Amino acid sequence: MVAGEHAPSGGRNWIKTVAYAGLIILLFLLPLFVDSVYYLHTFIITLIYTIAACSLRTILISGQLSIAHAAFMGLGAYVSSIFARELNWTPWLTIPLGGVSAMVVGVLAGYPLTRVRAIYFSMVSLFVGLAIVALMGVFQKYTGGDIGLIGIPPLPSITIPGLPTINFLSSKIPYYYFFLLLTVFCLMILHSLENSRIGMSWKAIAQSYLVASSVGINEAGFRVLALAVGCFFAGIAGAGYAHYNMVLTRSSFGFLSSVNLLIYVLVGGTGSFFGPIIGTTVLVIVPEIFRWLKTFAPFVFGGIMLLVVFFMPQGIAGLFEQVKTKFLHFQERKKPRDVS
Amino acid sequence: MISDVAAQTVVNVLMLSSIYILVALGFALLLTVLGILNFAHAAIYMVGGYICYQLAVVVGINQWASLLISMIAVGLLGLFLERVFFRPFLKDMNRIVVVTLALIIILQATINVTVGSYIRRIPSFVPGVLRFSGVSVSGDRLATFVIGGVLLLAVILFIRKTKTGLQMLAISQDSDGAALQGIKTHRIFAVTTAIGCALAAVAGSLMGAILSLSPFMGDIMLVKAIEIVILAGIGSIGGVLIGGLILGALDATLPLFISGSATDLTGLCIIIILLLIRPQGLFGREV
Amino acid sequence: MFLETKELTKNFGGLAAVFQLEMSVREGEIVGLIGPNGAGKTTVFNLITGFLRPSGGRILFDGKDISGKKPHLIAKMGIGRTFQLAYLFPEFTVFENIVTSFNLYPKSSFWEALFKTPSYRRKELYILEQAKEILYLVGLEGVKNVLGRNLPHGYQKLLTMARALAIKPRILLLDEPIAGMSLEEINYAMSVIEKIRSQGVTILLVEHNMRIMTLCDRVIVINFGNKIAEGSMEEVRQNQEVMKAYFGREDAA
Amino acid sequence: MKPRGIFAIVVCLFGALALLTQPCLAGEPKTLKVGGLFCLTGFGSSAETYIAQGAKLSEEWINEKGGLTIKGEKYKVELVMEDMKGTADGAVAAATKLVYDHKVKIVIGTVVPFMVQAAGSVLEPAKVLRLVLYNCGMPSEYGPQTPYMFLTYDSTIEGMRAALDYLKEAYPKVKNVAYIIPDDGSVPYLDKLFREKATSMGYEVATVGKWAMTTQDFSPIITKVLASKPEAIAFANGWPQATGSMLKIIRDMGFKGPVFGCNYDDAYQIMEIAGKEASTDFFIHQIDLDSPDMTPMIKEIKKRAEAKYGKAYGMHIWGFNPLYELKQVIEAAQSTDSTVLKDTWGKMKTIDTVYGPGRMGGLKTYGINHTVCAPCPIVALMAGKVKWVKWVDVYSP
Repeated sequence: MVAGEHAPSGGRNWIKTVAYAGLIILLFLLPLFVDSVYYLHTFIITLIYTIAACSLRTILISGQLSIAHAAFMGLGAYVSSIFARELNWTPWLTIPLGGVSAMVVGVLAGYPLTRVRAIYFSMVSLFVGLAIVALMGVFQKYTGGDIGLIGIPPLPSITIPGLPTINFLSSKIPYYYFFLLLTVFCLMILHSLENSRIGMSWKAIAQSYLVASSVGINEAGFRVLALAVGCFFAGIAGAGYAHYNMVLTRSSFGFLSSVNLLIYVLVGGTGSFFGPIIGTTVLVIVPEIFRWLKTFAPFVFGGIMLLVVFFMPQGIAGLFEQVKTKFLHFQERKKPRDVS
Repeated sequence: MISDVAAQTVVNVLMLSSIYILVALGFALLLTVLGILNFAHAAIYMVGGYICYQLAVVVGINQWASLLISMIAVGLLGLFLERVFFRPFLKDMNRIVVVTLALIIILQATINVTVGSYIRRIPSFVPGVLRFSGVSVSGDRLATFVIGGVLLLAVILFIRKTKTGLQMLAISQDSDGAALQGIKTHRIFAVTTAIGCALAAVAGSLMGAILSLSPFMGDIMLVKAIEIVILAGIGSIGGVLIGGLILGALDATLPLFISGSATDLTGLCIIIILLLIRPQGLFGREV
Repeated sequence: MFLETKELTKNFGGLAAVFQLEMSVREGEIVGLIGPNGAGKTTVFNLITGFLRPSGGRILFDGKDISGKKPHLIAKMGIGRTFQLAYLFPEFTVFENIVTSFNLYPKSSFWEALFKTPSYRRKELYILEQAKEILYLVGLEGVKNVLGRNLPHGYQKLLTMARALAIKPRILLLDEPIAGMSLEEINYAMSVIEKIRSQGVTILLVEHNMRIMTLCDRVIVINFGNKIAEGSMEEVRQNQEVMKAYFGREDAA
Repeated sequence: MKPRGIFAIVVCLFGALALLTQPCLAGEPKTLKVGGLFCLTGFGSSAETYIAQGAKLSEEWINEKGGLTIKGEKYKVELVMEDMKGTADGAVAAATKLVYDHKVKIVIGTVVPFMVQAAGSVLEPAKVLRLVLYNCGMPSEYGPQTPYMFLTYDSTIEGMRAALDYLKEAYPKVKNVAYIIPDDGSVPYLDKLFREKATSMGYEVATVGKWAMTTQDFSPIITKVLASKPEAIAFANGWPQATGSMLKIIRDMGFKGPVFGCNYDDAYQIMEIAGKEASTDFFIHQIDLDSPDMTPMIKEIKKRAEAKYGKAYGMHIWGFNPLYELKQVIEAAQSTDSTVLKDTWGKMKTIDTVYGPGRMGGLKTYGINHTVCAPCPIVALMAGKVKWVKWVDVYSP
């Protein structure tokens, strides 16, 4: 047993593992059932934003509600595409580079940001995000400014001896598998971190930074670590997005986009690791289904948000917990009370 | 003519600051008393502008009267919003964020569907331009300057001098304590939201005359309002004056020296540095 | 001297909360720090544990100057503390509260935690053992899986003590450990404090409830941030200055 | 009633509304699907809603005339519109939906430059014929690398040329011009083109004022521009909010000289935003729907728009134009294959537009001759009235 994994009993864990494996296998088989390239595109976008939303939650569980996350995503995207475009580096190298650069900026911004907490942190982070986006506008020679950057190279084809060459330009299926693998990889790391001593320290800081530092948790250090991890994966997601979308505009990473990411996390539920995954899936895919509503389509997005707020206080992921508790209560009530 | 430019810039700073102050005032009020970041302020501001436009241009009644009606209508909308959307979630920061953001989306879409997104402008409230020795101010801006100043003063006096205002102040300091003292917090919250929304309607109507009306007119103003309130310090209404002046000064003078996107960056960097020196804002309480 | 303050001063905007305080604690003893409301007791605690920066003077722990260090570094040196209000991690269970507090011994690196290496698992197992021991020590094993926020007040206070023990402190600073407890709970808490001391932990405590002073080897009385008396409980009780501080009259009994 | 209850009722109402308005999926056997990419919500929707309406009118017009005849077979045109939601991501999603879900091979639409680029990143590799309404002259946006893109009407660069020609004619005393442009990445290209044209005509460029995209109040930038003492002021690509606001501030600050816009923009809207007092000595690339000097086609569209939407806007005409051109191209090529259409159109020397006869050009300016250069209408705002000026013949070599 490891810290953070005490509560559930052994049998449940086994069922959980099978469920996860089944879900992942289902996701791997998905392209067989979906022949619409457009829906595949939507799934790919969902995967990318899932990475970003989960990494945002990593920052969130350390008590830092950042409104700059899309900007860090954009940072990774632009760094990766600029290196790939101008210096002809391979995207396999520039995608991690995009992550690292977002992480470096996250750490540089993070140290001064540890001076502020709670809502003040959110507000200063908002300005940091805006400043990063403004920076993209200043270096428009490389970023293309608001008009956007095009000519970003796609992922290069992979040749594995004995297997047919995987060409990323041929269809969206290789991209889907690439992003599925990337998402599973990133989420595994984030999950592992959250369920370790580090994750517990993050949650401890969020609950009471005073108590946390009284037991020797380095508040500033762990907060910057959370930012570093979160920004790294945001950068990775952004860089992957750049090489998939092959066009970038800085308006995709502004205030409203950061807020959107936050909505994904909050609607999904902050209490569970799966919250942002569910939130992103619902909020990306459902509005796409209702695309035909045209000008009425925003009501769907807004409606989902209100539904969640009114009926699911812990987000969509919290709904399962809610149902479970209600069910348990029901069972308990049915049981005859002990007479003692 | 450097002196002309300088004089005009001073006027620009004052006028822009008064615009910002007017927009941020209602936002600051809600943040102070209810303790919520009402992102929907931007959308309410837009709705206020549209109501004023519909009354003044489509229905064709007196402009100042339509401004007044818009104020009242949006104030009532505020009562509704407070009752249905804010009150159940006041203690839950995360849910209030989602609710107010959802309201933006829904209000924007409502205006887009009903009125359409054609860009409009409310005719000038005060037509004409005031000119003196190379400096000029349009009547609308002057009116905004006066109205903004009067409203700021009125809000401060209201809070300091009236019973309701003092109760607001008490709630802003300690809402649970105030409730224990027998203050009907929900009534105060409702009144505050109504006033905040009415202020947004005034701002929206005047901006509809100075700039233009579109369903998305609030998006950038929202960021400006947040900047001002944070600079001023959460919980300080008087600080909005200084916050607005600083932001107005930055936005009105930087474009003279730096061009294009770099102005944004410079302004933001200055604000970030100010906030890192004083995280609680210039007039905020100690963190 | 084990822990001592030299001319320790803290000003809050011109107002001195602590003024040139000289006090010392020897290894192994239980010292009570008392004084009327607003005398600056909690400020002294916050200064020692690094939550406040002293305006002047020095704090020496085991011969090393620790004044102005960050709280987590001071915790690392072996100074544990509890808070006046029962601060805890409300969303963690009692057991998790204690497990989380094991941050210093043994320490795991980022990569160990990420990959859950065998050494990390070994350390975690060791921590679980230790945490269980602490649970038994303070007698919280019965409420092990209760969330912190659902815990009754008396248990919360005990939990804060248990948590402070997790950093393997050499000295424990207890801020009003029995405030708000029932008589039964007080007796139990005092027995726990005795047990902790018997394990060789020095204790410095602040308390209004004089009942606990029977535990103390020595009492230090401060008022307006300055020491006015020191000695055994009986000695202090006779002190005129103390009478004056507490009751405002010299002839009060 | 509890807030939850009220909210539940509202949700139910919307749900019912959504179900009622669901479009019926009718599939006629012989239809040519044409995609339409417009912003119906979000940034740009203020103009593009009306452009989309214009495109809808053109669809109806073609079908009323009996559709398209290709190799003896009659085709009806079906316009499938997707909302770009005012973002680049939305443009990519909408384009992907059109190409892979609706399987269209021809797309009309995209106006805002960044969405032109974003949609192009999907449409070009899929070899989809793209009829774009506007661009700002960036080489990355439009050039040899975008063989399937056609610019259906005069854009910023043509508008700028026409406007400077007209300036020379109407205000011969003007010696220097200031240029105001959004700092959106297009500055280096447009600035260069403007300087070239202006200096070749003997003008001096007083200053180039760049404004950040987040600008709310234009007073500072106008103060700066006016300090350089220009005799005329030009706006590059902009939108009515910006153009109208700037015109108002320029007049408020006492500038008396001519002011003009280079892009196709709604003069009525600009006048509404600038106010009647400020709307003087201003001219822009636009038609005047009330003028008798309009082409028969414009008059026809005006009638149709008024019948269907109550009021006609210049944007309706603009949105009508692409399908009008496409009809001719398809009939000339006798095919619906995008590559054949592209080759045929590329070889055409002239094409009729709703604005009058158009010539194909742009090889020298953009590197590809896919630009339809049609007569450029100029409308002036004089003393608070919209005044028709004239058609200026403009050609991008």
